[in-house]
Amino acid sequence: GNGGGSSGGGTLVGLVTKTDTNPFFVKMKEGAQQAASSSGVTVQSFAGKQDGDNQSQVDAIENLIASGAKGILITPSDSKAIVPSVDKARAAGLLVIALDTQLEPASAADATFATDNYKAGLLIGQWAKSKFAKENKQAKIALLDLNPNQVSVDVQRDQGFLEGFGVDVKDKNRIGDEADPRIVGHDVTDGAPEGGRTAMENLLQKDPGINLVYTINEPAAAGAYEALKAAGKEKDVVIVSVDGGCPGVQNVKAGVIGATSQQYPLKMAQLGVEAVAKFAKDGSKPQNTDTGVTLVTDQPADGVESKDSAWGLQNCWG
Amino acid sequence: MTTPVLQARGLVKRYGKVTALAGSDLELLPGEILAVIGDNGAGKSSLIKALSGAVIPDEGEIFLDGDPVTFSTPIDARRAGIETVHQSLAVSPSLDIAANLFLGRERRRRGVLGSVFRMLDRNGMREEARRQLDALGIMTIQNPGQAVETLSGGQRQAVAVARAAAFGSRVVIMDEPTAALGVRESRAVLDLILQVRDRGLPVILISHNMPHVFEVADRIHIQRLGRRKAVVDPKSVSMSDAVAIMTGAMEPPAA
Amino acid sequence: MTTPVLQARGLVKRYGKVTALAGSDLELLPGEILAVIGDNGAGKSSLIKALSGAVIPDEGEIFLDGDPVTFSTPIDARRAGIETVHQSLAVSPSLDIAANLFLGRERRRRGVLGSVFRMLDRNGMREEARRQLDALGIMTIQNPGQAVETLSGGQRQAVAVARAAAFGSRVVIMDEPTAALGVRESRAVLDLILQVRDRGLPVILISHNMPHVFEVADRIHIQRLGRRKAVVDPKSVSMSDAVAIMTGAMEPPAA
Amino acid sequence: MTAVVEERDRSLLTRVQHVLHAQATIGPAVVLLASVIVFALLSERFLTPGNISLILQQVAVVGTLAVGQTIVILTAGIDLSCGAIMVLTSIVMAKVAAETGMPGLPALLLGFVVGTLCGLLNGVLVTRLKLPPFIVTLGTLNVFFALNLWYSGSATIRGTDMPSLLLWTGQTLNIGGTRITYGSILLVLLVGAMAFVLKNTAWGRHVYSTGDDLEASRLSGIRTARVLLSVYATAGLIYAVAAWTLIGRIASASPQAGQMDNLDSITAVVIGGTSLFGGRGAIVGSLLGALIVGVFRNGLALAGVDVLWQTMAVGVLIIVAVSLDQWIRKVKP
Amino acid sequence: MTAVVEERDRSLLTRVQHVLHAQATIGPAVVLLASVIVFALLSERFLTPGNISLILQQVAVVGTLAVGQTIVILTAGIDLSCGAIMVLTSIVMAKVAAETGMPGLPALLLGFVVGTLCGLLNGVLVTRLKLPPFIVTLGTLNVFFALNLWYSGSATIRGTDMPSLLLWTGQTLNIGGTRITYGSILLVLLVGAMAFVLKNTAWGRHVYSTGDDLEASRLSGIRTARVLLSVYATAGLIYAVAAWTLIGRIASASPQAGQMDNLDSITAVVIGGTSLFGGRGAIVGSLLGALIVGVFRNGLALAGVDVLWQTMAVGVLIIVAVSLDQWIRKVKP
Ligand SMILES: Nc1ncnc2c1ncn2[C@@H]1O[C@H](COP(=O)(O)OP(=O)(O)OP(=O)(O)O)[C@@H](O)[C@H]1O
Ligand SMILES: Nc1ncnc2c1ncn2[C@@H]1O[C@H](COP(=O)(O)OP(=O)(O)OP(=O)(O)O)[C@@H](O)[C@H]1O
Ligand SMILES: [Mg+2]
Ligand SMILES: [Mg+2]
Repeated sequence: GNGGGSSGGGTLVGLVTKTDTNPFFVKMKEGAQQAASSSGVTVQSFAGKQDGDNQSQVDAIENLIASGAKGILITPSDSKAIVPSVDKARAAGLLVIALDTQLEPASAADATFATDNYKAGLLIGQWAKSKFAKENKQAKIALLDLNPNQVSVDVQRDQGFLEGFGVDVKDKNRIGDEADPRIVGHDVTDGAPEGGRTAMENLLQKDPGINLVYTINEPAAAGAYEALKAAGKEKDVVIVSVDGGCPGVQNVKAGVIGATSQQYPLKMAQLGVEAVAKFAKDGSKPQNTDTGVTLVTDQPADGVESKDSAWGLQNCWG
Repeated sequence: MTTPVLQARGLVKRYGKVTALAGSDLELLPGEILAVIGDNGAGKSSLIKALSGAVIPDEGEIFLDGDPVTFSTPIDARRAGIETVHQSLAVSPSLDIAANLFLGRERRRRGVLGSVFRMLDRNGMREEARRQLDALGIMTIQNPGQAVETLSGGQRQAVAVARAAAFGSRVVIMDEPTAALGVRESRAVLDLILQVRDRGLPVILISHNMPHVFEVADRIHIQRLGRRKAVVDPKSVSMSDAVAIMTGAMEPPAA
Repeated sequence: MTTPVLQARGLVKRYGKVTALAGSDLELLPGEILAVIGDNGAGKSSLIKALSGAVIPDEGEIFLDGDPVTFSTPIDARRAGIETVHQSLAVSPSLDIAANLFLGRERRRRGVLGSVFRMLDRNGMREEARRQLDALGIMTIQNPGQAVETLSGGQRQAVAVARAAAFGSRVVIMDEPTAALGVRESRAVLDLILQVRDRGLPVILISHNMPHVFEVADRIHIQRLGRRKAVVDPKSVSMSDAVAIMTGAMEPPAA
Repeated sequence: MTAVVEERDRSLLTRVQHVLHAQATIGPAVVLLASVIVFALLSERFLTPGNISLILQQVAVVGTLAVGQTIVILTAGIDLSCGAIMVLTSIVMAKVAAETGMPGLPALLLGFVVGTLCGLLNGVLVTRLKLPPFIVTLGTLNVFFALNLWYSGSATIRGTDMPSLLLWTGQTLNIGGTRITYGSILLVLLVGAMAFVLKNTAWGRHVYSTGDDLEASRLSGIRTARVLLSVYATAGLIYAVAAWTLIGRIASASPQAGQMDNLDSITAVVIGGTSLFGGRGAIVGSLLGALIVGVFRNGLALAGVDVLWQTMAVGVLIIVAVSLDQWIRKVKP
Repeated sequence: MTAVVEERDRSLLTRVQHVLHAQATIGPAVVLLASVIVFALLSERFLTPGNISLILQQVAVVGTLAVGQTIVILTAGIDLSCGAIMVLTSIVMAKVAAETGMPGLPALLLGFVVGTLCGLLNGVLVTRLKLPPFIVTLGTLNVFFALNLWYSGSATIRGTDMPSLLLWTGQTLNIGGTRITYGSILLVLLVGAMAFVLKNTAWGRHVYSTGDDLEASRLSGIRTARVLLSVYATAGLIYAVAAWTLIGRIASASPQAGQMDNLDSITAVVIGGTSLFGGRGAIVGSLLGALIVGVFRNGLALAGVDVLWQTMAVGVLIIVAVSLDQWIRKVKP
């Protein structure tokens, strides 16, 4: 072994995430680090500079191959465009596991440890549908997406939510082509609170009657809530989100978010690191694993399985 | 009457509220040195800028050998054989002296290197530059490969003057070419102006230096408040009278 | 012997391979006009830049009233009462004339507006600027609120000269102050220089214009190849001899 | 015939141009007015007091950054690190208060100090190493951003964990039925104060002069290095104020915020008519510039335009607004 | 005593400075060499032929963009839209081929035409509207990016759906046991050709002269508008070549790619010693600049340094490299 990175037990595991600012990926990194010390391997992490930064991920994979890594865990920024690089890594004898987001095709990775983002959207959509049906309210929906680029997570969560709510989404791979009159509009948030707030404000101006807000993640939801609060509408509007981070679940508990689909980045990363450690020892390859998604809400709805925020807080990731 | 080589009639140029040229005329006769004198701001530079295509006048006409012409860029004027030394010098500081001399009319190498690869004939241009500078007597410049930004103000002016003298084929215009020059360098420029005239080329010389003007000029154009106030003969008008006309203290003699 | 107001001994300034000053001396006596003449590139500007804190010499000493001083910024020299008109003019194009005159020594309003809110006394400065320009006889400048970038080269030079004349308290240095000026404006500057001297302030004047130099100078410092070649008395040396010494054609007379 | 009409048209245009030119920041003001009118016609919701207040809130952060960015650009500089400084200071303020229980005021002041120091670092690098500001801030952008991630551990700090002073900028004041946030008011005050200082103090003149011609200013006896240092440090302080406004706006401090704000603040400044070459421009223009972009985003969203075309519209807007401003300025005598 | 020693030290340093200054691009070359040595000491994997070839591949895209960026910066411009042009052209090449079955060569040429047209648009706006290039390309950046998203429908096009010519740049050539991609070779050829043109043709001189002093060049009889147009159009063409390299490198065409490449290419150019004020610099320097950043990222990764600190290191690197380069240039007579 040489250098600081590859000293721990000789087995190097690479973790390549989309960004290093989103807390979701930061937690993933922490999970990998924890698992590394218990499995006796070393983890080196890389990230793109922003959502969609495919080139940095390509560079990272190559550098990991050059560093003699045994395996790579990757959350692809562009799940199609990264495939050739993944092929190269596998050809060089590395184990490649897709975390959180599938590759296209999924078979390009040795295994996928992921949540079904579509399902995450579907759950909050179903929950909202059931809630609105029970209260016999007509929904007016605002969708706060990630960015104009239509990246896969963004599309899957958004379209999952709409299908769960019973909206005809037309092209399932496209945000915003729906014709349903209940939809007030889409806007983008960059997955951050400031963007969430601005987008919410603008959509509220467009139609003050909005009563259901889908958000790409919980930071965006927090921003949207501030906009609603400023407009005095926080009591009348239901926000749903995806992620299940601790601040997000606390917001569920506080009534800011109605329901969120919790995902498990720590678990994905831990399983991933362990799988690579095992592969390094005996060459066995792991199976695809759905690390699961759980609907977290304090207002359970009929026909949609969910856990409450107390459970959510025990299982949240940061 | 001989046709003027270069003639301007009723040139007007306004900059916002300032009128730099208020209907100015000019005539440059074949083979003469025409000095243009005037107070600061009288519109001398604006006048020759219009003649050299550097600005487009708002009104008025320009004639070359009697034919009306319009110069919309400095290149047009240059094509017509008019070379100008501007007051602001117009040199490229980071390029070397030779490159500046040949700027915009670079020479290419002979053969395929030049025609296909469009390679410059660096050495040829350097040697030619050396010759031009020597002719001007600019001894302090040692190396035509030196960047112009490393030259003193006077040295830069010498480069600009050398360029105009070398390439002018019909008219040479110099806007205060000796302003920053030393005594010896000024002498060299005046000699050069006379040489150019002797080559048959007419010269327009703008200068605030009356002894210089009276020494070389064949006729003196006096510019005042954006107009041609008078044209006088240096042999029949005294220096102080010319200055008096220029400053408005005296009316020009009836021509 | 009287102590020189400003004295330089053995100043050396190198720019890379170029030696602009090769051990230059200078003495400015109380109440005199000292002209500095020399070829282009002789190191005149470099010499006065060192005296005005604009460049820091590599070697050599500067004395003010006999005491050694070091100027590391132009402000140091200004504090010591030395005002300079640089060849490059050093004006701020986008600011107006009044602002340029008072640049770096703005006047504040009286009372709290000035002391607490640090408000400038715009009107006061404008009026004072008007007075200074009138004193110089720069008639073509109509409005001290005009931006300097809209002035002609000569008008700009007038602004820089007015500034130095107005604020110099010990020494006024002018590097080619009349280079771009018209006849009348040059006259005004020369008169101003004489006025400044009559106020008791010594002046260093760099100029290539020998008639001007011989008209106003009390002594002439001849700079050659980065060194002081001689100091001559304009009353006892002819113009052509001075030029001959300057260009190296003649040895200076034994002082 | 046509020629005559054209001539008359042109002179009318020229007259309009002259009238517009009478005031300095009239260019951006005209663009703002025109876009307000267009959007008001497109949607009746646009010109409601609530929506106006909203736009003010939405531009508060970028507008505040633009104030600092303007003084930097006036010195012929540029600050690519403004967003990174803002995020770093917001995290410092919030995290120190949330973790050590420091009260609001010292936490806020600490943030101001950090912002000023970051700006000062930029200034020192610009003046001592004599590097172009673009390069310095391109470098420190990365440094501040890394520090931010390291110090925050990429974790968001929730508003509920902070002292209320840090969130004050998000509170609203009722002015004649319209609710304005203190953050927006802070921005207006800041613009007013900076406009006063630039116009009426020696320091303001020296800022313009330094940007106009550095060497000439130095020779004129201006301590240009000191002016530059003070400009970058002041800009850093203003970014820290922007951090305060940001915390109030999102009721939390997020290490992800502000990454796009560098270019956004520069966009506001250039649309506002300040020259990237330094020495020319005004703070009020930058506020108008920020408002123009805010009005566009809000108005296009109200009109139901897809985000994709919003991106494109902002691109076109930049070019059109600056062209118009330059056309108006051309009258300059 | 100490004073004497100091004197001697200083003169040694000065002598080093003089030696370094003899060659124009020696500054970046020294930085590159130093970083290679340091990283080779830190990790024995660093100096293997495989890793060297890797770094070459990794800098191929940014390096190619930097060639176009350099000629723009030499004219005192800047191109913020280079990444957007590259992505747009890569999508056009790939999508046209994949969807209409157009063969590789015409698809590639179509991409080249699109890139050239995008560059030409920048050039037209810069020369006709007389807007600062920063503003023009800030605007067109948004426009091109929106067009890219619209045309691609945000969908990635797989390499398997493309003609092999588009992927050719990702193929490798075995040179003495080291496998070099054609993309890297293309970059080296491009750098050589452009360096030749800049140094040895009239056009090259006019590019330098225009960047040096636009008005002086115009008065000297250079058609500066035409020079600028040709520079922006050529840069657009070079970005299209970068698009080709990009497709080969990731074996697909992704509408998400290239968003950070604007600043990365500018970083390479400035580290390479080209002045942002125009008129001074060299293409080879930009290649070295791109390599320096590539070596740093790769070397730090091999040394196991966390991305966070890689970000910071790149920030510090920019400042240090440019300072060093300026120090070396100071000798200039
Ligand atoms: N580009 C410009 N913009 C605005 N005003 C200008 C411009 N160029 C010249 N002027 C104005 O036009 C008038 C005439 O200027 P011009 O330069 O032609 O004078 P000049 O006779 O050459 O003076 P000098 O002897 O000082 O060079 C001046 O008042 C000047 O301020
Ligand atoms: N900043 C500089 N960098 C490099 N060389 C310089 C610099 N300033 C002056 N020089 C060189 O130093 C020498 C002396 O220049 P200086 O400007 O002092 O001459 P001068 O006597 O004022 O000439 P002029 O009469 O033309 O103004 C010249 O050869 C010049 O090229
Ligand atoms: Mg003139
Ligand atoms: Mg001089």
